[in-house]
Amino acid sequence: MPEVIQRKAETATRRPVASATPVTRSLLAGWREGLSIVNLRGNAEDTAFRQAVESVLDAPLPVKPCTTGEGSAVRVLWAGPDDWFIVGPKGQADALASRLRKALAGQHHAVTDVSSGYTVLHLSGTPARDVLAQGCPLDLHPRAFARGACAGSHFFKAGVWLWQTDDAPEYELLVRRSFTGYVWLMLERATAECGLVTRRFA
Amino acid sequence: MNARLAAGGRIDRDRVLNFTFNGRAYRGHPGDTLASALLASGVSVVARSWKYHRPRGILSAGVEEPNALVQLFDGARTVPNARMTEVSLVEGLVATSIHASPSVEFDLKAVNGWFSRLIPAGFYYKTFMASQAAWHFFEKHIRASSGLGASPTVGDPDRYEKRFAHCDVLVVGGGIAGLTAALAAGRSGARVMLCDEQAELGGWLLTSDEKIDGLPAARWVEQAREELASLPEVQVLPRTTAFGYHDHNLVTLLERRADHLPFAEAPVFRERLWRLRARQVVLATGAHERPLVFGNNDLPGIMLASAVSTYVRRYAVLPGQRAVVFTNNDTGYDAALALHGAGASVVVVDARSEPDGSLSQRARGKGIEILPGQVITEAHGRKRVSAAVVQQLDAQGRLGGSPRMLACDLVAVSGGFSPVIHLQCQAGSKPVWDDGHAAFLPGRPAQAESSAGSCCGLQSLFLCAHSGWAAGVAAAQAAGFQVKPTPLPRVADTEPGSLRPLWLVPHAKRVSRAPKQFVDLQNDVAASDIHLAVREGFESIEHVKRYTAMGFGTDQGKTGNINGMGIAAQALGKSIPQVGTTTFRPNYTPVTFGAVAGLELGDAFEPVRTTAMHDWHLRQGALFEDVGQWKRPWYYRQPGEDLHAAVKREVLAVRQSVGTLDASTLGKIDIQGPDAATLLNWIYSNAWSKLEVGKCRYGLMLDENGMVFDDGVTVRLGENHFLMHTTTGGAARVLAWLERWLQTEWPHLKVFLTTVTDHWATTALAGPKSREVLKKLCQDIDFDDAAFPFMSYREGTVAGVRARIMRISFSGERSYEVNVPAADGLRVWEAIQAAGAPYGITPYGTETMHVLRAEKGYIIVGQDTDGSVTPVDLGMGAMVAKTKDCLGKRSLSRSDTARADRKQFVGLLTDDPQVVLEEGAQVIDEPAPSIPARSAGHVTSSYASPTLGRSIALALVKGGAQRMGERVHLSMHGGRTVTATIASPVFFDPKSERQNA
Amino acid sequence: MQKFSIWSLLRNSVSYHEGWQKQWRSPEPKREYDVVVVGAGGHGLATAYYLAKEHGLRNVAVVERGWLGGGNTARNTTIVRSNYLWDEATQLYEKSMKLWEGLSQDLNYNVMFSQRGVMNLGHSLQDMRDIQRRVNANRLNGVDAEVLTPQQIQEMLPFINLNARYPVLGASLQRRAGVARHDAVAWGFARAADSYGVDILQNCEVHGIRRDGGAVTGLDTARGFIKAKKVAIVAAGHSSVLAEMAGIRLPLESHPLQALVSEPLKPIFPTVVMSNAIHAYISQSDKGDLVIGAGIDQYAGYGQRGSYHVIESTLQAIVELFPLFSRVRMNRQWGGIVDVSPDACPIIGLTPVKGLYINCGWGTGGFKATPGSGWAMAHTVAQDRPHPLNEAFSLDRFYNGHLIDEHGAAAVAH
Amino acid sequence: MLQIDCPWCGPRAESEFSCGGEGGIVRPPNSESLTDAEWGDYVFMRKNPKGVHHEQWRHASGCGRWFNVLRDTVSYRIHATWRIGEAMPDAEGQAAASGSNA
Ligand SMILES: Cc1cc2nc3c(=O)[nH]c(=O)nc-3n(C[C@H](O)[C@H](O)[C@H](O)COP(=O)(O)OP(=O)(O)OC[C@H]3O[C@@H](n4cnc5c(N)ncnc54)[C@H](O)[C@@H]3O)c2cc1C
Ligand SMILES: NC(=O)c1ccc[n+]([C@@H]2O[C@H](COP(=O)([O-])OP(=O)(O)OC[C@H]3O[C@@H](n4cnc5c(N)ncnc54)[C@H](O)[C@@H]3O)[C@@H](O)[C@H]2O)c1
Ligand SMILES: Cc1cc2nc3c(=O)[nH]c(=O)nc-3n(C[C@H](O)[C@H](O)[C@H](O)COP(=O)(O)O)c2cc1C
Ligand SMILES: [Zn+2]
Repeated sequence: MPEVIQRKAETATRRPVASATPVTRSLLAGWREGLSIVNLRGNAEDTAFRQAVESVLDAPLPVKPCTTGEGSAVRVLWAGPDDWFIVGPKGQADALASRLRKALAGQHHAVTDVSSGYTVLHLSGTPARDVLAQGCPLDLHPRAFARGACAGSHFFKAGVWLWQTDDAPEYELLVRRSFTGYVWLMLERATAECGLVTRRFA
Repeated sequence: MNARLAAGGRIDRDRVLNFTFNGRAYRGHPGDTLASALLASGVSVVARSWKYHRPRGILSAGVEEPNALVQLFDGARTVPNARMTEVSLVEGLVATSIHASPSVEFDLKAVNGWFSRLIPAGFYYKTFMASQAAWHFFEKHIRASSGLGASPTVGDPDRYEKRFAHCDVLVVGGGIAGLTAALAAGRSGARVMLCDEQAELGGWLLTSDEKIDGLPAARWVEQAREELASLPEVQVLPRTTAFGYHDHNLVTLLERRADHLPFAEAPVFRERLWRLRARQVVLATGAHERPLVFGNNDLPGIMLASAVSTYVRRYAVLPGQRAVVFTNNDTGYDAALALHGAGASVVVVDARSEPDGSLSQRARGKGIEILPGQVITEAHGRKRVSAAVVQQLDAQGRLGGSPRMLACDLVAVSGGFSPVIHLQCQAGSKPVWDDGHAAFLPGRPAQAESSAGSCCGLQSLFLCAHSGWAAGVAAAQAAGFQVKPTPLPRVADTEPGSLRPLWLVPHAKRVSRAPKQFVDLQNDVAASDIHLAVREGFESIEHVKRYTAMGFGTDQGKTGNINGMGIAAQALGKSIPQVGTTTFRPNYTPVTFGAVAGLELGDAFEPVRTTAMHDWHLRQGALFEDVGQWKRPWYYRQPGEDLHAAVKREVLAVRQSVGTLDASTLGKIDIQGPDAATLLNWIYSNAWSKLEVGKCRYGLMLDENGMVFDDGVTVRLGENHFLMHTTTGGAARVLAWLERWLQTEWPHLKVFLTTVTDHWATTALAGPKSREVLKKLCQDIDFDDAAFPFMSYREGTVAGVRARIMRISFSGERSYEVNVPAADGLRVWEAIQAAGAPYGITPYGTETMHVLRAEKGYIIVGQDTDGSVTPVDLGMGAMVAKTKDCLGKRSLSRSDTARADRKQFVGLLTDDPQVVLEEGAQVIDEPAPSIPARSAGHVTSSYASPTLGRSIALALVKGGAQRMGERVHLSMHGGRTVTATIASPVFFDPKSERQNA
Repeated sequence: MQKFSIWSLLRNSVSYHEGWQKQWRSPEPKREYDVVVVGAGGHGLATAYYLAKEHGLRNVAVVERGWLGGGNTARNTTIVRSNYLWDEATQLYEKSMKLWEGLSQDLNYNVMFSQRGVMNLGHSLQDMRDIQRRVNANRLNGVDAEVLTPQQIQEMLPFINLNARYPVLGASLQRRAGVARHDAVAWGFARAADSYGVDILQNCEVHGIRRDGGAVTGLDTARGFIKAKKVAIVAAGHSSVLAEMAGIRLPLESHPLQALVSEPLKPIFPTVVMSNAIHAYISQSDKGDLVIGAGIDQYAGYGQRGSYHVIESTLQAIVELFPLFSRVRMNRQWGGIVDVSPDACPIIGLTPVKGLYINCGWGTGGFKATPGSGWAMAHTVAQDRPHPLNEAFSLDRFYNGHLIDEHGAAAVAH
Repeated sequence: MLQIDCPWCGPRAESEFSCGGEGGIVRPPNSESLTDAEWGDYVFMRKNPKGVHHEQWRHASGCGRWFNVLRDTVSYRIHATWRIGEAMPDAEGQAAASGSNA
């Protein structure tokens, strides 16, 4: 058994650090702290289920694959025929989850708080598409993927859920916490030519 | 000698570029390739051949070049085997001939030429085989003289980008056919990409002296380029090679972005590799001219006719003063016209008895001398062609009349054209032979692809323009776009004329005795080698290829293969279509490894996954172990400690007081629904229905072959709610496994699975004092053993954070696993460290965890099991519920799996307590067995146990369960054997009083 | 058979090599054979050769759908080693290794078996445990094997990057292992078998296997019906297709396995390196090209080609371990069809059909076994019972559970 | 890199999927009463056809669904994809594909 594994010093977890004033033509990337993220499972065919959920969320429950539902407070991402991510403002996961559970009592469903399990990254700026295209096989051309669309795919070797929030274009990425450092590293490498500007978002 | 013409060409004469070749300084201009610049400087020998070290010159003006390979640049940025004809000249460029010792002008290995008769194709299969030793001796020398360029010796300072891309229409090739296709498709509004491997668009148009829309061809190219640039959905990529056509219309492109620029101007990414998914693909890849095969046809100064035209018109270089054009078709005359126009003396030797076609007419008009029905049987010259031997060839292909010598310094050869059908064939289409063109043409498309231009065998600019246009329109429509009628470019039609197929020019002597008639210049394959292969029974063209190495080179036989097939067909008495082609494979031209690898190297080679506490571990001097993609603390090294000292300290801390382990990496699956318990009953070997809410249970997962593949503790959070723990490495596999059974086999089960691995940060507190520490941080849980017994679960608040606490143990000590949302993970971990300080709380890593569990005889799946171990083998037969079926259960009763003498999980105690067995040591029954000896098992885990003050080991031993107390021998690395006694795997606290109490 | 030697080479060079004879005939099929071997890959040809040489059976044919040696024999990265994990496997591969060591002489054909050593890298603590276990097991089986420290690896390969994402913690080394000239192996066996009168029938695809009651009677082929007392299926990637003709089910999946070569380079890579953990297998051929084996494609495929992203991850692994090759260029890629079995071990033995024998399941690693496999198969066919060396590799093991799981040692087992 | 039409998400790159091999294999309910031969046949024996093949794939980094695929193992052409539980849609080569999935 070897005594010491790595000659190379281990690096600390990669985290974005807000950088200086934005440079146009660079990728603007940032992270959104502590959002509430709840995973919802249930039968989309069941109107009772849909109504219960929509009443709680005050947002349409997307049943069409790869679409999102915009509500006053939350955004709902289709993640599978019986699978959704609900993304809302900081600190509301518990309340949201318990209200959903109450509303869905008696129906077969699952509500799971995964707020700490994921990080939401924000990407925008002219090079956004080209940078994503370096690691993600989705066709993000406006004709194929526009505001309101979402998709599960991968960015290099990390699974991501990705949706478009503006035609500018502007995207958000749902990344598993333990992969965030890796995704960040790949963003840094992929933007070596166009430049990377980072900031923290509300 | 300066061969640069006073006027013309697409070079920028106002700017001079300095470069060196083989250490000598030369000058050229922007627009030059390394090849054109050297020709302009009168250099003719640029390389030595692979096997015979014969002097070689520049044959072509493009990617098909077999000879002119150089070592490009030097130092860390050196590139082996670069083709001069593709290298754009850049200031300060350094190039060196490869494979010539000491120099191309004087190569000692040229002696190989003299005994070339000793080393025909495949000679090495026939000799050097007296013995293995003899072969290894000869092999050294064969290897020493093998290879072409030299690998860099250090890492690559450059970086490479890769992209996924999508488009409606991809057009490959920017000649007339590709340009018209791109224009037609582009105007429809489709997403179009046009790529061409050359430095500028235009292909043959950059050489042609014809007119399009009344403009000189090259000017028209400008115009087309401007229009394409103006179309928003069209993207044009010069210097970009489509090198692979893969399934489902995936085309891979390599864009070369840097090497042609001065270093200071080069972009960050040297090359960009495109993985392009195209709805429709138009292949307008042109055609490569074939040389003619005659004696000494490899001499410098013998050049493809199209290349001669290109050097004269595109690069303003006159490659020779006294030229002979040797052709079997009309296009050769284009070279004659170009040379004549540039003031060289020209004679055309035309194998056809009645030359026809527009170009030959023009040549006649210009009074160029033509020798119809004649051929060059042999060339003369030492380092450059000095004369050609010309003779009559009658209709039956027999030589007649008396040979006559034509003095010359240039022979331009045209043997007809081989359409570039590589990509069509890679896409799956079977090439079809066409006698008229004497060429293989693209067959029925196998994917959403079409061909246009000279790669379909078309010759006239007129027809190529039309076919390109039609292909562009059709592709756009197939991709669902309307095409408004717009005028086509106007081009005068021309008469292509006939072609006289000529695979091997006859020689007075038999092929085996004639001067070498080369087919594959790069691999020194001559007609005689092909005849030899056929003579020896290599009848398939694939055999001929592998016996002679024809087409194996970096040019993949672009100029040689068809001639070779023709010659093989003649030798076999078959037709060329009967013989067929070899398989076309990527890459069309070679592709940089680094570009294929892209950015995913070093830290980015694979995701590095870290827990919420990772940086804390770093600060505490932890060394890390890779477990799957995770980094887990291996042990925390304190000044002066080695692994063993640190582990000893950590273990004793846990046994005597309290320690903490970051267990966040364990897989966690949230399982909800009325049928959750039923699912667990299927997935785990033991029974779950009766587990009380708030209780934990350990489970074993079997594959259908009955072998243990994962294990872990699952908690019942509620009647219909479980939380499953998997091994760190197994998390993804287990989730996929569960989902598969749920979705495909038991869709009727009402269960939802959600992965929560990353949501929870887990601190395991282990040791007699763990409860005291936890009590200080958590007031809302009753930690009394009666209220919170072993294998149970409570929720409460730890350091102000809602936590899930499981009282389970992998160490044999009283132990609590505290789970909090990862966002609070570090805070809670630090609070626990603070609270534990009075007890000397000690963070411990995976190594200590392994020792603790081994002292207690707990298994680690993947270390103590290897995919061939059942629960019974592990002594956990009781965990296979009799009352129900489960995955893999049936396999346990198969005749062999039920055997009593399988390898079983036991403990081993060495006679000498100080000796620590080697993990992987083999169990043998007698101390010094005769080799080969059968293995009776092996050591899976082995440690010096700080707790017991002696060594302990876990092992799988044949029939071990029945052999308690027996002594066995262990053969260790270095042949040493050690004696040990088989014991229970539980070395410490067998009654488990510590963890339960 | 015309003897090959430096002297015959000299003699023939005087007559301009016009005197060489065919290395094998291309005969017309006879009406009947004692044994017909299906598949003229290395294994099939070796089977025929040893049937003739060791068991005196001369009325033997090898039928081949394409050109002999054109299957995986023509496509493999030619790594030859015998350092497997379990006794049964190690003994079989070691028998093969012993045959390799005298093969050129036995066949009078230089198969260029180059014993330059094969390294299997370890990238994790568990890799190292497995390596130590395998090395110890190899020693017991009389197979040369040693464990290398990172420093020792660096001495052999000064340019290796030990600090890779998964650092190189050590390796096992088998010095007798190496590479061989794959085509020459097929040609050498073909020539030697032919010299015993074995008919090698190319372009002779088998379309059907005729049976009478429980026993095999012959084969329907592209060149007509061929009567046969015994039939041996040695068809690698196509084994399931042939078994199906005989109504037998096999535990196989045929997957694409890809490989690639670089442009030829001056000698730089002295040994063979395999890394199962990150799927990289590399050596340098005597011609100078780097020969690189990829990981297996996830789907079944008979197309002799795979998916491009597999090539990408392979070259990522190569450049990660050997950064100096980053600017070297890839010349050609291709694929073969590997018959993968559940325990990464072959199936050699009898079938439920009398007179029908099968040799398959070598998956990603059977080239090294070519002589041993043919030798054991010949015995099995001639004696109508397995040789002790291949007894354990019967089809029965998938019913009685006696699997021999070489995945640990074999991942992608070039 | 194949392009696979996920019955939910539409055409996506192969790198988003994992292949589960032969589809339509039904686990025998009464495993205990099977002979070793019958059980071994279920666990290990595969059709492995040269031609149209009924497979199972999972959209691993997408919607996570397992689904059926009818794919030619020579041309690699995908004739059809359909959801678990649905009947195999009419598609060329369907006849050739042995067995249908419940
Ligand atoms: C890319 C790649 C790399 C590899 N690397 C290694 C390595 O480094 N080391 C190693 O040990 N192994 C390696 N292997 C595995 C090895 O090549 C095979 O296990 C081995 O060659 C199979 O034995 P074979 O030679 O008999 O198969 P093949 O050469 O495939 O012979 C089977 C023959 O059967 C013929 N056939 C099929 N169907 C019919 C029919 N109906 N009628 C008539 N004939 C038929 C085929 O045409 C073929 O010629 C590799 C394989 C591949 C594809
Ligand atoms: N005399 C000659 O050598 C010759 C050769 C070809 C065409 N022509 C003439 O040119 C006209 C036909 O033009 P065309 O458009 O059919 O052929 P073309 O040669 O003019 O154009 C083909 C273009 O495709 C490029 N190309 C080929 N494969 C490629 C790949 N894989 N990736 C990227 N680029 C690639 C080539 O570099 C070339 O620029 C006709 O008049 C024909 O007679 C003459
Ligand atoms: C060990 C080995 C080395 C090879 N070296 C080369 C090479 O140097 N050049 C080349 O063009 N092909 C090389 N090949 C690949 C063959 O050209 C061919 O692609 C392979 O045998 C598969 O056959 P196919 O492509 O005709 O289907 C090599 C193949 C093997 C197995
Ligand atoms: Zn999907």
